[in-house]
Amino acid sequence: MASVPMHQGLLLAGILFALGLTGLLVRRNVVFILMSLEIMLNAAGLAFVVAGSRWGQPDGQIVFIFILTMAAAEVSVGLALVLQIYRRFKTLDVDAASEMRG
Amino acid sequence: MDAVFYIAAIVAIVSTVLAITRLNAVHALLYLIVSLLSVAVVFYVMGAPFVAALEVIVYAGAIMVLFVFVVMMLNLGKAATEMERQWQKPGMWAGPSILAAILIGEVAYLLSNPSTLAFGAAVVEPKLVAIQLFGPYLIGVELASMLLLGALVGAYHLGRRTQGKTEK
Amino acid sequence: MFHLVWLIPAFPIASFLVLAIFGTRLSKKAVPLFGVGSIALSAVVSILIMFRFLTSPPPGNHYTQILWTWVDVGGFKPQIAFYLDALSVLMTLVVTCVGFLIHLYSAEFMQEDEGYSRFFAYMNLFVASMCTLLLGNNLLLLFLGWEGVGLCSYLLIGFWYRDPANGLAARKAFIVTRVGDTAMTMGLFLLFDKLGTLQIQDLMHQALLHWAVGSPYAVAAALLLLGGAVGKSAQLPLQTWLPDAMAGPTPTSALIHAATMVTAGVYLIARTHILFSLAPSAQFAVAVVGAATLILAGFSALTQPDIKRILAYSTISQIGYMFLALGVGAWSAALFHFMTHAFFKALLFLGAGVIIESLHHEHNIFKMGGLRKELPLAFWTFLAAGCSLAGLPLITAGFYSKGLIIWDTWSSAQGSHVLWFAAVIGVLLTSLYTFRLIFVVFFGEVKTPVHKRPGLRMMVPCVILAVLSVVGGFLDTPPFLGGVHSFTDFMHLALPVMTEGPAGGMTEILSESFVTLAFLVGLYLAYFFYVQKREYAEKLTAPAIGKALHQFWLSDWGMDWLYERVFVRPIIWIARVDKQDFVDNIYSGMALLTEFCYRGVRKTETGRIRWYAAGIAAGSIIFVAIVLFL
Amino acid sequence: MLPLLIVTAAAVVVMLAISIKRSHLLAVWLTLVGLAAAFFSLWIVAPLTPIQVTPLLIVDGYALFYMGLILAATFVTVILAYGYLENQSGYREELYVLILVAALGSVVLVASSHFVSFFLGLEVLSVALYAMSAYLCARKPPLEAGLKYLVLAAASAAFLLFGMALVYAQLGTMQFGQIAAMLSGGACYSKALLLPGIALIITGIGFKLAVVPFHMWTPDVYEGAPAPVTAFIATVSKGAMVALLLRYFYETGMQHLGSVFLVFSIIAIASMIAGNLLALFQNNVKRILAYSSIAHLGYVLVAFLAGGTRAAEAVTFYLVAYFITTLGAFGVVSVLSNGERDADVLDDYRGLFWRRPVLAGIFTLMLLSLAGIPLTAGFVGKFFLVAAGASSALWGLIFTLIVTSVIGLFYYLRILVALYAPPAETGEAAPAGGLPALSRGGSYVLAALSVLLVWVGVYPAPILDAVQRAVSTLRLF
Repeated sequence: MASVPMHQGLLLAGILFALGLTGLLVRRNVVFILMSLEIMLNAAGLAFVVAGSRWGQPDGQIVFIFILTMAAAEVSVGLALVLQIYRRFKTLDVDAASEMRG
Repeated sequence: MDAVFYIAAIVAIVSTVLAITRLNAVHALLYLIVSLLSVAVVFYVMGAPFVAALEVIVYAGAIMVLFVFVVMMLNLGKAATEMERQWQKPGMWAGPSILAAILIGEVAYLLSNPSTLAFGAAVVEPKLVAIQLFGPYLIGVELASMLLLGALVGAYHLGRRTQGKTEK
Repeated sequence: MFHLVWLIPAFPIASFLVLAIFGTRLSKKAVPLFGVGSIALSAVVSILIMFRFLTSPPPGNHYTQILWTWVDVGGFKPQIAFYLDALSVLMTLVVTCVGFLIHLYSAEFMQEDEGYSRFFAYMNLFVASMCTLLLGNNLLLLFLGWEGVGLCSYLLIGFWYRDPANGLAARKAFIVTRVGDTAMTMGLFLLFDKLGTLQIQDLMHQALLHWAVGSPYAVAAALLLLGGAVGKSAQLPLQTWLPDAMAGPTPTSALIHAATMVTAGVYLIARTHILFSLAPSAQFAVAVVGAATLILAGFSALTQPDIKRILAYSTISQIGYMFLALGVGAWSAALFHFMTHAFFKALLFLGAGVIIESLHHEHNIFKMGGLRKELPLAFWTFLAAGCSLAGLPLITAGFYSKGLIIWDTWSSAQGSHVLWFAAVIGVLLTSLYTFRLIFVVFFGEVKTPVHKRPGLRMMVPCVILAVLSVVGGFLDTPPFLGGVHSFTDFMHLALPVMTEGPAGGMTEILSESFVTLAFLVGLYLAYFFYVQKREYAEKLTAPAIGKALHQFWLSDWGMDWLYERVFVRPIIWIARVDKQDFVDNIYSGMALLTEFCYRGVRKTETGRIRWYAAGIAAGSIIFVAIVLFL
Repeated sequence: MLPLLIVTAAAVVVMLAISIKRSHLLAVWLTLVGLAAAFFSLWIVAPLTPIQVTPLLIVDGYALFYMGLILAATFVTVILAYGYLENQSGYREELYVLILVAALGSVVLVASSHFVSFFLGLEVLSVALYAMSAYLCARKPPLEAGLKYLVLAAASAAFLLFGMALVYAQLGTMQFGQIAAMLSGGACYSKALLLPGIALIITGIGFKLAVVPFHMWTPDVYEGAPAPVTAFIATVSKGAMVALLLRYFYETGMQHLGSVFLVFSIIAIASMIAGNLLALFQNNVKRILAYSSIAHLGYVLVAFLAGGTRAAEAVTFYLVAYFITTLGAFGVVSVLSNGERDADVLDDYRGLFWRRPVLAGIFTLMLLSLAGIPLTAGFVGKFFLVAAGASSALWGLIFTLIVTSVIGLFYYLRILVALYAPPAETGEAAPAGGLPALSRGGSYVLAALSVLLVWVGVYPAPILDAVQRAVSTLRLF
């Protein structure tokens, strides 16, 4: 039913991935950083679904499910950490969490 | 159907751009949800209805709600937006944007390869996915459960408000 | 039985570990239990092995115990393996037995010292290293033991580390022997490079196959090994560290700097005797070094006032005899002298320790006197050892071993009359300085009162060693005195028989008579100057020339002075002049560059997550670009 | 499969035990028993190997060897953690659940033969590690470490996944064996997607291995995380990743692709140089060890690039030595740490010899081994690395290895000098009897590790045999 070449799907994934990466590199707010990570993971999942669709296999979708699980796990730990950090550092600025260096 | 794909793709890209540039966290989250929904549409177009549904339910539903929840808890209001405005100087976008541009360029380059890769294009039914998932990938499912267990314990430990100072 | 050989180093090593880790927590009683007990066990094992070796020798008269291969990479596969033959069995036996006696002695001698357990830990490590040196079947293991004993020697000389002078002496010993070790390492590399193995027996076999007599490689390798031996055995020109090494506790001097470690050089040359026989010029160098050392050290010993330094020079001189014997190919004679020397020299040091202890740590012999009546047992044992050292004819071990060397020096095909003459002069000197020491210390009037008498644990080893110093010689006697050859026969299981040369008008009995004569002359001179006419001795040093000579000998022929001028000062001078050196700039430049790079790369560790993520992203993108476009 | 099941069961049991009754000791014992049982089950499983368990996992001799290594290292970590946490306030028991989960992830990694098990194993390990690094969340450094680790690990996981997706898009399979078959099958596969995919996978692997340029998190996380957790990150997570790297690349033969080889060479050289340079004037012992671990992984890559059985043996042996040494070094840091902060500043070690001679001796041993001084395990390991590199004539890499090792000596000696420096004559010089007792378990473990270190250094044959047998089951491309 679809006749979109795989290129287009992968290109979309790539663009989303790059956008997520940009967000990760630019934003200072921890919540935004976590969101950017979600975008990147979602893009990777999209790439898998595209690839699986190319081969007509369910494997790509299965990997997507696992990525979904993993994203959920990351986010839950990440957000718990954000709460803790907000309590200790009184800010959400990641650059505040750079006491260790050198 | 092609048109649906392209529209969904453009919506996804635009809403993602907006998501990462918004200053207000809740606005950003809403854009992100839009982005995820359009990706779900893309999934559907590519013959993966099952994950399209999952994308909507789990990603756009559960995970984003978790975000909203935390944002609410932290009570990021106007002050935070103001703070974001100070943090976000236009110059900061330059470097990362270049990196991202190179990355997109690379993706585009490698996809411009003449060996055309067409979709197999058959719809992969949820039933098939399920059979595979609980067949060869059974161990994967179990591992995913351990992954969630680890996350659960970790989040529980880290999220605890008072570190048991009374202990011992 | 032979497979127990690994226990010989294993016992002391185990005890070392126990003492090193739990030493401070062990009671004063438990420390010697480990320290002495482990050596006793080693001694028992080596006695058993010796016994077995005599009663039912292994096939081919040697036995190899391969414990394991250390690493095996591209032909380089040093093994942890022990090799038993007459040579290593004998030396191990002497080292463990004499070592045991000295440990027993130390148990009392060091009792009051705060570093009691530390002392035994070092001593045990030393015995373990020494046994590894002796038993190792390849040069790498031998070198490990070699460095191990060097390390222990360093630690023990500087044992009382709070006195900076001791630390200096330790450092001197370490650095001077290191000069020799460097030569030896080069020798090892040369051998491995040319012959492709480090296993000693293989190596000797390969050398015989590939190298003709006098081949330059053989000479070079032999000379480099000789360099190592000279350093370790304190022979000319690297002897200067040994007298200073007397800064260590007296049992250390007895064990390391008299009986065992300093003979490692002798062992090394005997072990690689095939190499030396392929390099006659190197072997001749051994003989010359030995002869020159024994004379020079004899003169130096004459003038020393410090009892331990006298003994130190005497040790240098006696090892000179061993080198002389090795140099003329009298392999078994060298080993015979090694054994008797281990007995009487260890005893002399132990006796000296008794004297020093009982006189409030007095080292100067001219402040001693009349101890014959005060410390009778010490006197008699010391006398026995002294006579053995000087070579009192017929009854002492020293007479037989030294006489054998001197006769072999004449009769060997590689010997020469000049060397023989030097050796006889050496006897005279030995006799003179030995009896000078005995007369001054034990006769005359009492100068310092005795405040403490040694206990049983100190005197028993002395008595046993005294007996050995006397009867040890009867293992091998000249034909006119019974003609026993048991020692020589035993050594010939491992070492070749000496090739006899033309006797040239000399007979063994005549040679022995000369030795006797030299001994008597020395004895008489000592008696004359130090008992009858004390004032003459002082008069001798009164005139300018006498004084200068005295000073010259006292300072070890000005060796230290010479080295100071020839090596140390010029090097310091060059170093100072060279501060702005061009080459130096390269090194300091490299250091600066490194530091600069450090500052540079350190800047990358900003602590910022976003920067780190950028690093990951950039790296990833660059790598993608590389695989895409390259 | 049995070891995996036991570890999983142990994690669940410990969690249930915690929910019923909180007891530190009980949790530790349950964890240790679980790990020991899993360890010994390796022998039960051994006769059945090699066995492919679904497409995801392959349990062969190689996997079993690394499982043993990981379980043993985890065992040591748990004992260290017990002594360490006894001094801490707050809940302690959850850490053991996390450790078990992380161990499970590592064990899956070494047995993985499929992208899915690769990535799931990695994530199980990572998610547990985030929480472990930030475990002492009452202090700031652990939180910072946890956040850094989480963000960067998740980002690199995204790279890894994207790379996997590209490889999958190209080849249509995610199983290593089939990838190998396809690669050897024909040149008709255009490498357009494959190569960038591999490059992105290298990013993911490189992050876990902490090699340049994916290394920058290492010192911060090492410094911030509690010392036993650092020991775990430095050994188990890296070891599992190296095992996977060897299997994945050797079985598919990907490292022979010219540009991939180039990428790894760059990584190796940069890691050796940067790791050693960064450690030079560092004053924090944990950071020094972090930088030195970067360099050590660079050394490992040298042998990895050499390829072949010999190289796999060298790498595996080196890892054994590295595990012993690193656990020992962090063990010392761990037993010296108190309830307020970790003993990680160089000044904490100044004159340690005069206060705790045995501990200083052990630390000395570990440092000498890291520096590769003969008669320690580290020397033999490095010897094999160089030999493997030399057999493939990788002279440039070997040259870098040797030069940077010399630079490395400098900072190891700096710590040694501090250890033996005369005790500071400050006012607080009254430690007579005032020294807190060291944790007993920790001391025993350290003693055992030092014995092992010298034993492997002097008598490497048994370990080498085991390594050779393990590696022989690896199906080389």
